[in-house]
Formats: sequence, C-alpha cells, structure tokens
Amino acid sequence: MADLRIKIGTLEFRNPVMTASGTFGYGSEFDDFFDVSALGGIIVKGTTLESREGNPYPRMAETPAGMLNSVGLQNKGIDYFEKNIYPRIRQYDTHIIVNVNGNTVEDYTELSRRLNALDAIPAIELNISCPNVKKGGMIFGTNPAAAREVIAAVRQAYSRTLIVKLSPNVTDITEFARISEGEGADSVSLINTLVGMAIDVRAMKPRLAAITGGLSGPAIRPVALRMVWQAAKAVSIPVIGMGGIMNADDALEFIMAGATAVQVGTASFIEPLAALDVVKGIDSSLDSRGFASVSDVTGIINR
Amino acid sequence: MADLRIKIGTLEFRNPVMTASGTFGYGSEFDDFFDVSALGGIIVKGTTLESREGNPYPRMAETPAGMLNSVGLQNKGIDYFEKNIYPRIRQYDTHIIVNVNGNTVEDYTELSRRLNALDAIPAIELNISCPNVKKGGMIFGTNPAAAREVIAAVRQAYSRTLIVKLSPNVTDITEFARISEGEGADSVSLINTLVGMAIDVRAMKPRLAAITGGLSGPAIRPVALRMVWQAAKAVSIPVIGMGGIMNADDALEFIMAGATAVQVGTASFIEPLAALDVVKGIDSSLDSRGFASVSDVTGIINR
Amino acid sequence: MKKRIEDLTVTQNRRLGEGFFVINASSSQGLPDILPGQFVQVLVTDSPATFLRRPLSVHDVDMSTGTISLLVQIAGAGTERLSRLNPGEKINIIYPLGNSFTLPLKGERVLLVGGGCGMAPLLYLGRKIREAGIEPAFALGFRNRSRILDHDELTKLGEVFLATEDGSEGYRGFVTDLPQFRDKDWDRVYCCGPEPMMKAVAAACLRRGIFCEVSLENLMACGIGVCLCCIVPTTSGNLCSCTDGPVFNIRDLKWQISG
Amino acid sequence: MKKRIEDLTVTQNRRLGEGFFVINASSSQGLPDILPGQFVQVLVTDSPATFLRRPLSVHDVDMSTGTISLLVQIAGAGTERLSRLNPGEKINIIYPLGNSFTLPLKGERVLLVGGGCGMAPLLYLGRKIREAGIEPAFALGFRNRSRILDHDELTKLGEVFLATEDGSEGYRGFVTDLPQFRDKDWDRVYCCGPEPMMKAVAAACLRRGIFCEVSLENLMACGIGVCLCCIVPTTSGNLCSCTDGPVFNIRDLKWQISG
Ligand SMILES: Cc1cc2nc3c(=O)[nH]c(=O)nc-3n(C[C@H](O)[C@H](O)[C@H](O)COP(=O)(O)OP(=O)(O)OC[C@H]3O[C@@H](n4cnc5c(N)ncnc54)[C@H](O)[C@@H]3O)c2cc1C
Ligand SMILES: Cc1cc2nc3c(=O)[nH]c(=O)nc-3n(C[C@H](O)[C@H](O)[C@H](O)COP(=O)(O)OP(=O)(O)OC[C@H]3O[C@@H](n4cnc5c(N)ncnc54)[C@H](O)[C@@H]3O)c2cc1C
Ligand SMILES: Cc1cc2nc3c(=O)[nH]c(=O)nc-3n(C[C@H](O)[C@H](O)[C@H](O)COP(=O)(O)O)c2cc1C
Ligand SMILES: Cc1cc2nc3c(=O)[nH]c(=O)nc-3n(C[C@H](O)[C@H](O)[C@H](O)COP(=O)(O)O)c2cc1C
Ligand code: FES
Ligand code: FES
Repeated sequence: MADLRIKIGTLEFRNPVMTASGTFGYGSEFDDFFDVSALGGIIVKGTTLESREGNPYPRMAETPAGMLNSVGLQNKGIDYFEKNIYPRIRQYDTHIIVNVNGNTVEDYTELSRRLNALDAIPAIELNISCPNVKKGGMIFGTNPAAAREVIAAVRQAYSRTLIVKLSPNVTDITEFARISEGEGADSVSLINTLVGMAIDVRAMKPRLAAITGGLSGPAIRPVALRMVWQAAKAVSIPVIGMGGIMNADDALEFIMAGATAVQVGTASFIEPLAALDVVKGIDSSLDSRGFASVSDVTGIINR
Repeated sequence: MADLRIKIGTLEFRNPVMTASGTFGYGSEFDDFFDVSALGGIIVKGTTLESREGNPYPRMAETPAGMLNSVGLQNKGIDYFEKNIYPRIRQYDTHIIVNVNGNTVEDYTELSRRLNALDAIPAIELNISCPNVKKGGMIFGTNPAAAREVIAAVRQAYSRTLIVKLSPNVTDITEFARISEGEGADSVSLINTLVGMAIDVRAMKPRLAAITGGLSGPAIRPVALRMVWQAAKAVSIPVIGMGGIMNADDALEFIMAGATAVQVGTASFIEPLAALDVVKGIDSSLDSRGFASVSDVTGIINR
Repeated sequence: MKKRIEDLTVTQNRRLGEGFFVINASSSQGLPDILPGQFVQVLVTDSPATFLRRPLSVHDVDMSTGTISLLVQIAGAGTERLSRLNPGEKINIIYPLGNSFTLPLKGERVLLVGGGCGMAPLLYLGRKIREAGIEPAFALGFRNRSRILDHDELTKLGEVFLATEDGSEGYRGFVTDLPQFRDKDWDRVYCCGPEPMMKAVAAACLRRGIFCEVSLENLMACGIGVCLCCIVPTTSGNLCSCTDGPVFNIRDLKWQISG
Repeated sequence: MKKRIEDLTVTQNRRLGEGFFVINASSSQGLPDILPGQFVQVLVTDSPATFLRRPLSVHDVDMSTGTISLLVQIAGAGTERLSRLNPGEKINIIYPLGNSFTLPLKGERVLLVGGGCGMAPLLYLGRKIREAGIEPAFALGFRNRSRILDHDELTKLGEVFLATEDGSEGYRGFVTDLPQFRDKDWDRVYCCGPEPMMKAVAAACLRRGIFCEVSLENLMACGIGVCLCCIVPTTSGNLCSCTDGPVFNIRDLKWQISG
C-alpha cells in the first residue's frame, strides 16, 4: 500500500482520484456497484441557484474515442439540493464537492455563499467552463477579465477550499491558471470539454439539438495532458487533471505531468467501476515500482 | 456523376478533395497506388527557405483514434524543391500547392515570392499554425497582430491564390478567419493539429522528444468540424476543412457545415487510397440522393 | 433491485431474420429479478467505432437456466460486432436497468403492439402477463413479408395479428389499421417500435381513452441516470429515459400528437 | 518494385514460443518480388487501441504458393489482435516496403545475428544468401532457455550458435560473447534485435572493421516515406527508416558507440 494521500489547499484527500462533475450524478447512483467512499472525492452534478431543464434532446453523440454532450446544466437548483440531496450524500465518508454554475457573477457568489453554509461540503469547484449554456459558463472561462472578476467575488463569498475549473477552449491555459491562483483559488481543475460538433450526413443536420456540444473521452486526452502539464508548471497551487482518463496508466500520465489529483469522467459511463479501478491501479503500480507515495511521481517528467 | 467542381479564389478545382500538407509527401510517393491527378489538389510538405532537419526522434505517438507528431518541418528547403522536386511534380494534372513556413515575416514573404515565380504552382497555403517549431509557426497563428502582419506581407508578395492555414489552438477561430479575409486571403484552411502530449508511464518520460506535438486523426474531428462551421459563417471567402477525415461521410460533414473543399491528412497513412475514396464516395453519395452538384449541399445545415 | 456488472457467457447466437439476431447469454451466478421492459447496457469489445455501451431490451428471461435473451437489429458497428459473437465468448452487461411496464389487472383485455426490433421487450412482457393469468394479444407491423421476424414464441402466448405495409402477408396497412386493433375495446395497449408507429398507436389510444405505455429508445450514454443525455420531455419536466423510463405512459409524454 | 495494398488470406497462425507467433498469408494474385529486409504495413482491424498500421518484417516468402510469413511478438493491442487471426480471415497489407540487406559476395563468411522478434528478417535473408551459394551462420541470443524460439528453419540453412543470458542453453552470455562470433573473421554481419544487442554487435564490428548492417525498428506512422516520423540521424542527415531503411550500414548511423 503506497501512501496515496494528497492535499488541495488545507483539505486532505484519501487518494488523488475523484469523479468529474456531470458524470457521476450524486454518487448514490453508483451505490449498487461499489462503496464510493473509497474514492478521494466526488464532484457532484453542475448546480445552479435555480432549477434548470437544460438543452433539448438529442444531447449526446458518440464520436471517435469520445462523445459530445450538450446537457446544459440540467439540475433541480440549490434549494432542492439542500433539502433532498445533501442530507443523503453527506453520509459518504469522502469529500463531496459541488460544481458551481451561474449566469452572472451574482449567481456564482450567491450559490457559493449558500454552499459555504453546508458543513459537509468541504470544497466547491467553480465551473467557468461549461460550453453548453448561452449565458455564463464558458464566457467567464475564456475571457481573462471576466474570469478574474468571478473568481475574486466567489473567493470573497466562500471560505473553504475553492477549486476553479478551467476551459480548454482558450489560446493560453496558463493565463487562466495564473488568474485563478492570483485571485486566491486553492486549486485549478482542467480540462472541461472541448467545444465540438457532429453532423448526421444522412439527415443533413447536426446530431445535437444545440448544434455544438462538449467533447470528452480518450480522444481529448493528449490535449488535456498538455494543458495540465502547462498549468502545473505555471502555478504553484495544486492542479487537478482530467480528460479521457480510462484507467490507472492514463491517470498516472496526468500525475507524472504534474497533476496533484485527477478526475475520472466519461469512463464511468462505460465502466462504473472505473474510478475505483484507477485508485487500485495507481496503488499497485506505485507498489510494484517501489514508490512509497504518489507524490514521488507527481510531476516526475519535469524534474 | 455529380458536378464536383469548386472554386477557391479564381482557381477551379476538379473536385473538393485535396491532401493535407505533411501527410502526402510530394504526391509521387502515392504513384504506385493511384493516379493522384484524380484529386482536386495536393498540398505538398511544409516548405521553408532553408533546409531543415526537424525535431529529434521519437516524433510520433499513437493516441486514441489519432496520433501526435512533432516532425517540425523537416524539408530540404526551397532551392532543393525548385531544382529537384518541382520539375517532377509539375507534370501532375492537378493543383500542386505549397505549404509555406518561416520563422519571420521576411522568411514567409521571401519564400512566397520565390513560389510566385513557379508557374505550375497555382496557390500557396500559408502555414501560420505549425505547433512543432520554436520560432514562427503557431506564434503567428495565435496572435492576431502577428497574423495580420504576416498575411498582409505575403499578400503583397504573392499574386496567385493565397490560402491561410489556421491554428485551432485559439479561443476564437473566427477572429483569425476574419483577419485572413480582411488582409486579402482567397481562402482559409483549417484545422492544423491541436497541441497535445503523451507520456510513457513505464519509462516515466514524454513519448515525444519534443515533449509536445500536434494531434491529428478522427479524435479531433468534432473540434475541427465545429471550427470550420464557425469560420464558414464568419467569412465569405471559401473555407477548406480538415481534421480527422477518414471517408466520404466525414468529408460531407465538413461540406455540410460550410466547407467548400476538404483535405485528407492522417487517413492516407492508414489507407493510401483514402483521398481517392473520398472523391468517389462524395460523388456516389450525391448521385444516390439526387444532388446535381456538391455546392447543393455546401453549408446545407446553415440554410 | 440491485444493478450488476457481469460477464455473461454467450450460449447461442441465432439469426432471426434479415439483419436481426437473438443472443442468449447465461449467468454463472444466477440472474437477478428482471422486470418486463427493463434493459441491459452491453459492452462491445473489439469494435473501434463503438465507444459507449449499447442499450438493449431484455427480450426473454429463463430463470431456471439463468439465461437472458436479446433480440438485436444490426444498426451500425456495435450491433454488427455483437452479431458475430460466438457461443462461449463473454459479454459484459450492466443490468437490470430502467423501470418496467405496468402489468394488467385480472380480466383486462391486453394488446402488445410492436414492429422490427420493437418486438424485443414484448416477448418477456407477454410471458409475464400470461403468468399473471391473462392471455395477451399481439399486433405486429412490418414493411413486407420478407421483413417479418420469427414470432413463434409470441404465438405460444396469445393470438398474433400481422400487418404489412404492402399487404404481402396479413393485413395491408399499419398496425393501427388492423381491425383487431381498431374494433376491439382494449383495456391496455403496450407498444414498442419505430417512433412513427408508437406515435400512431399513442394517438389512437389517447383518442379512445385506452391506457397505453410505450418503450422509448432514446440515445443513451450511461444508462444509469447520471449523464442526463437520454431525457424525455414529460408533464413533470425532463425525465431520464434510462431510469424514469424507458417505459412511459403516453399521458405523461409531451408528444405533439392529436388524440 | 511497385508497392501494393492487398488483402491476403491467412493460411496458418502458429505459436512459436511464449508470446510469439508466425502468420502465413497468401496472395491470390501471386506475390511481387520481395527483398530480404523488406517489411509490410499491416492493417489491424477490430482493435480499438490500434489506430495506425503495424510494421512487420518479412520473415519468409514462398513464391510458389504466393505465401508470405510474419514472425510476430505480442507487444501490445495490435500484435495481440493479430495473434487471434484465424485461417481464412483476410489481412490487409501494404508491401513490399523499405530497402533491403546487401547480399554478400561469393566466398564471404557471413553471420546473421538476432534475438527475439529480431529473428524475423533473418530467415528470408538466410534463404537468399543460401540461394546465392553461400552458407550463412546464425548467432541467436535469448534471455533464457524458455525464451528460445523455434529455429528449425534456420538450422536447415546453416549452423546456429545459441547464447542465453543465464546459460540455461548454449553459451552463457550475450551473442557478442559467443566464441563463434568473437573468434572468427566474418566478412559480413547482419543484425536485427533489441537495440542494446544491435549496438553491441555494431560496436564489435566497427572495432574489427567488419561490414555490418542492422535492421532498425523505429516507430512508424505511414511506412511509405511521407510522414517523416521514423527518422534516423545518419551521416547524411535525418533519413527515413521506412524508405532509406530499415536496413542501415552501421557506418552511416550516428550511434554513440565506441568502436
Ligand atoms: C432502452 C433501449 C432499448 C433498446 N432495445 C433494443 C433492442 O432490444 N434491440 C435492438 O436491436 N435495439 C435496441 N435499442 C436500440 C439500440 O440501442 C441501437 O440500435 C444501438 O445502440 C445501435 O448501435 P450500433 O453501434 O449498432 O449503431 P450506431 O452506429 O451507433 O448507430 C446506427 C444508427 O442508429 C442510430 N441509433 C443509435 N442508437 C440509437 C437509439 N438508441 N435510438 C435511435 N437510434 C439510434 C444512430 O443515430 C445511427 O444513425 C434500444 C435502445 C434503447 C435506448
Ligand atoms: C520495420 C519494422 C519491422 C518490424 N518487424 C517486426 C517483426 O517482424 N516482428 C515483430 O514482432 N515486430 C516487428 N516490429 C515491431 C512492431 O512493429 C511493434 O512491436 C508493433 O508495432 C507493436 O504494436 P502493438 O499494437 O502490438 O503494441 P503497441 O501497444 O503499439 O506498443 C507496445 C509497446 O511497444 C512499443 N513499440 C511499438 N512499436 C514499436 C516499434 N516499432 N519499435 C519499438 N517499440 C515499439 C510501444 O512504445 C509500446 O511501449 C517491426 C517494426 C519496424 C519498424
Ligand atoms: C455528460 C457530461 C456532463 C457534464 N457536466 C458537467 C458539469 O455539469 N460541470 C462540469 O464542470 N463539467 C461537466 N462535464 C465535464 C466533465 O466533468 C469533464 O471535465 C470532461 O468530461 C472531461 O473529462 P472526461 O474526458 O474524463 O469525461 C460533463 C461531461 C459530460 C460527458
Ligand atoms: C505527420 C504530420 C505532418 C504534418 N506536417 C504539416 C506541415 O508541414 N504543414 C502543415 O500545414 N500541416 C501539417 N500537418 C497537419 C495536417 O496537414 C492537418 O492539418 C492535420 O493533420 C489535421 O488533419 P488530419 O486529422 O486529417 O490529419 C501535419 C500532420 C501530420 C500528421
Ligand atoms: S443515459 Fe445517462 S442519464 Fe440516461
Ligand atoms: S513512417 Fe512515415 S516516413 Fe517513415
């Protein structure tokens, strides 16, 4: 058993493997398959102040080694979360982190304030990178001034661990990583999905009702890994890497590139045990090569 | 037989299918397999003023549904091209287009001027998007002011059809498409490769000697298609689409999104007949659905 | 009902009709309870064009041998790959998934309507209805005679009425044109098939006030209610067809149909 | 020699040793001329983790039956998939690719050195050398006895000297330690094997002034000289190992070896 513990800000995690927002529900959907408390953390569904219905169907298209989604933050809003979901999931013996979304800076701060009051939520992930909404979302994540403003405001409103989730749809990812660090974020997580599109040639129309969607899965892993590597070199706060991680070796690529932790996303759709397998696989991989702790290989390619 | 002819600037092409620079050599490498004159055009290897050795080995890594390359513009320079390659390839009965690269604006203009003198080269593709060189390349393609300067200078130096090849590693592809149009380009082609990376977990080092490389193949098709769709809506000059096209249906996705023509790249490594098959497949697909010409479906999803 | 991820062993893979096949696969640990209308998420290996699992309805269940049957139509690379599975090979599935059809009450007149791979869930549903002491009737629609699928198993459970669009066998027309559908006072109609068929059946049932459930085949990524890709607009908002469905009462759907 | 893209038919797929197999595949139109040292680019279907073709040396050629042999070591998903090919299945290859070994002159003393899948090109090379009236000798190196590959075919062509690292069979040590290698005045040495082996052989040959050609296994994308991914630094700059190679004279390579 290698020492898998890691820290994000002041928060300690059992291991560096979390599940990515929007791909693991609220965790309880996986209760039948395994004890989700074995994970480092669970980032729950993208949450907004108000209840949202999301984008019209179809919202999904399979692509080579990946998929597009245009869910658009369907969720029941913070009131419902507090009343019906929070009491249930707070029982998990792992960190439950809420992915925070909004149209305006005020939405983000108000929601963060509400979450600050929930003592079993030790961290939030500020999503300034959702490509599937008209307002808010990626607009904050692709514009440096807007990013700065919303991160600063949320930092004011939220006292616990603040993770900022970055968009890969930018020319220079390090700029946004640095802004996050500068405004007091405890960590950055990346990447969210790349904006993509697919056309049904027979029907001669886009496969998604929203036309464009977010590309996830192994297809994007090389891009994700490159950005995580760049971000990890650019900032000294911990970087949480994700994008196409399907197994422990994929996760180790991110860790060796400099990620302190990783998130497993789309993989859970295909293999519900994927995140657990990543935990186990990292452990045995470190063991078999004689590393005592995961930090021994973090960023090893940069040393 | 549907009418497959298309026009880029004043140049007419037999059909909308070309081969992407760096993936089809100088065309003659495919002589054993088929008559390359059946193609709309051939974009030859990235060429520079001086001879270049490119990046160190390893330069290639396979990734899910794609590959990374870090070739770095290895080529023998324009003198060698003029003397040894041009006489041979000018015989082809299709458009031979040279992909133009440089470190500085002067490199680009000087090379363009040299190519302006070669009467069997009816067009150049200005590559401001190579991710695999330290100087020049993508730096021009990700900075609006630099892009404007180099395109304007080359437009001055080159009187025939000018295609500008755009980098996908930007926040807003339409900005660069508009700059190209504004500076007098006859067309934009996109996308070049996405910057990516892969790590050999066993060896604990990057798979590419250059660490990062350019991602190509079907993995990037959704991103490429989205950018082509955006660019085609943003400018009125013809857009040449590429990125992961493996067959006629893939090509039709780009055409239906608004591309006037397409380029086949990585596919030729796996199936040397790929570009020819795309020509045939587009033809039979249009025929079987009763379209008289390819322009009947160009941008059809936007109508 | 606890969901499982399990490697079943293919025991048979049999052609049913042009482009259709039935896979039987058995569990070494015995099957969990499975309700009619539920589905499985199949992992398709060795198929580069198939990234996600593929949802397939439970066609039949044999608890005694621990065998589940899937009736599959070749629609693309994934189902094509499944059609080549040989007995002895493993097939990894997540199951049982989704809700189920509402079983009828004693004495009710029940019609099961399907076409093409929409026949898939009807066999097991018919079997369960029969076990509940009711004899179901079946109305099956096909393009033409050559498209008709082997339905011997259904015939064992109840009467089968056939309609073909060109009249090459059975009644000429759509299932909704069948006199046996039109003229009889059904208490419950269950339907699975191409969307136009389901909408026509739903419209007729709405008009005549017949209880009607349909099984939807929305595109799915996860099949377990976490991706929110498979949504169906209903009177209570967007619901997931993989957890709140795939079976829906037509009264809850926001289909643009005139009753 | 014109290159072809062709569907060959697998006629045999035989285990050679732990993790090694030999595929025989035949051409219905008859084989083109193939030189020793040339390779093929194999399309691997039904393997999601294999995007590009895989380069494999021509192991043997039988012009009379139009059959080509490939000796393959399972290294990952692509070769694993090939190991499961059944007789009768098609295998799409591009061939013949690359340059070739320089055949020896009458009367020369010739040693072919290999190990593991580096044995692949040596059989056909040995056969061609034998046809040219010279009896080649072979020096084969393996980790240990259990790793030794079946080399009956080589034995038919000339004497075979074995070395194992642990001495469990043949000479104890590396091929370069073999007395038959060390003590004899070879005119030409041809080598294919793991890089450390090739470098050791090259160093010894350089020192002793022996003509030596090695066959490199650089990563390749296209195999036909257009991607420029497979380059080898040589005294005449970066050359493509798929067209200027895979066979190189060690004098042209910029290997950091002390002669
Ligand atoms: C709950 C549920 C139960 C199902 N039960 C069965 C069954 O019992 N038997 C059966 O044969 N099929 C069933 N389907 C449909 C089946 O899942 C698809 O045919 C299959 O996923 C196609 O995979 P493919 O790789 O072969 O084709 P692909 O290449 O993925 O698709 C081929 C074509 O079919 C379309 N398509 C793919 N999936 C669906 C879908 N879910 N709905 C509509 N169109 C689709 C694609 O857009 C494409 O045009 C069911 C679907 C759902 C959601
Ligand atoms: C000209 C040439 C001739 C060859 N001849 C033979 C032969 O006759 N028999 C044989 O078994 N193999 C031969 N090889 C090597 C063979 O191509 C690789 O083993 C194969 O491509 C691995 O594919 P895979 O999908 O099984 O493994 P992958 O999953 O692609 O790779 C598994 C591991 O092997 C490494 N690897 C892959 N390709 C190569 C390579 N070309 N060189 C070194 N390491 C590699 C990868 O980095 C990885 O670590 C030859 C290679 C070349 C270039
Ligand atoms: C269906 C789906 C829904 C998603 N919803 C969210 C979300 O609500 N908030 C968010 O920050 N990211 C969301 N994501 C992005 C993932 O969290 C993750 O950043 C991305 O999918 C890349 O990782 P992967 O390739 O491992 O899936 C979603 C992704 C998918 C596929
Ligand atoms: C090995 C390799 C070399 C390339 N060299 C060049 C080049 O010299 N100039 C250029 O503009 N693009 C170059 N490209 C990019 C391709 O032309 C194309 O833009 C990209 O590969 C996306 O298309 P694809 O996915 O169809 O390959 C190269 C791509 C590959 C794979
Ligand atoms: S398929 Fe993922 S929620 Fe239904
Ligand atoms: S493998 Fe492409 S040039 Fe050699």
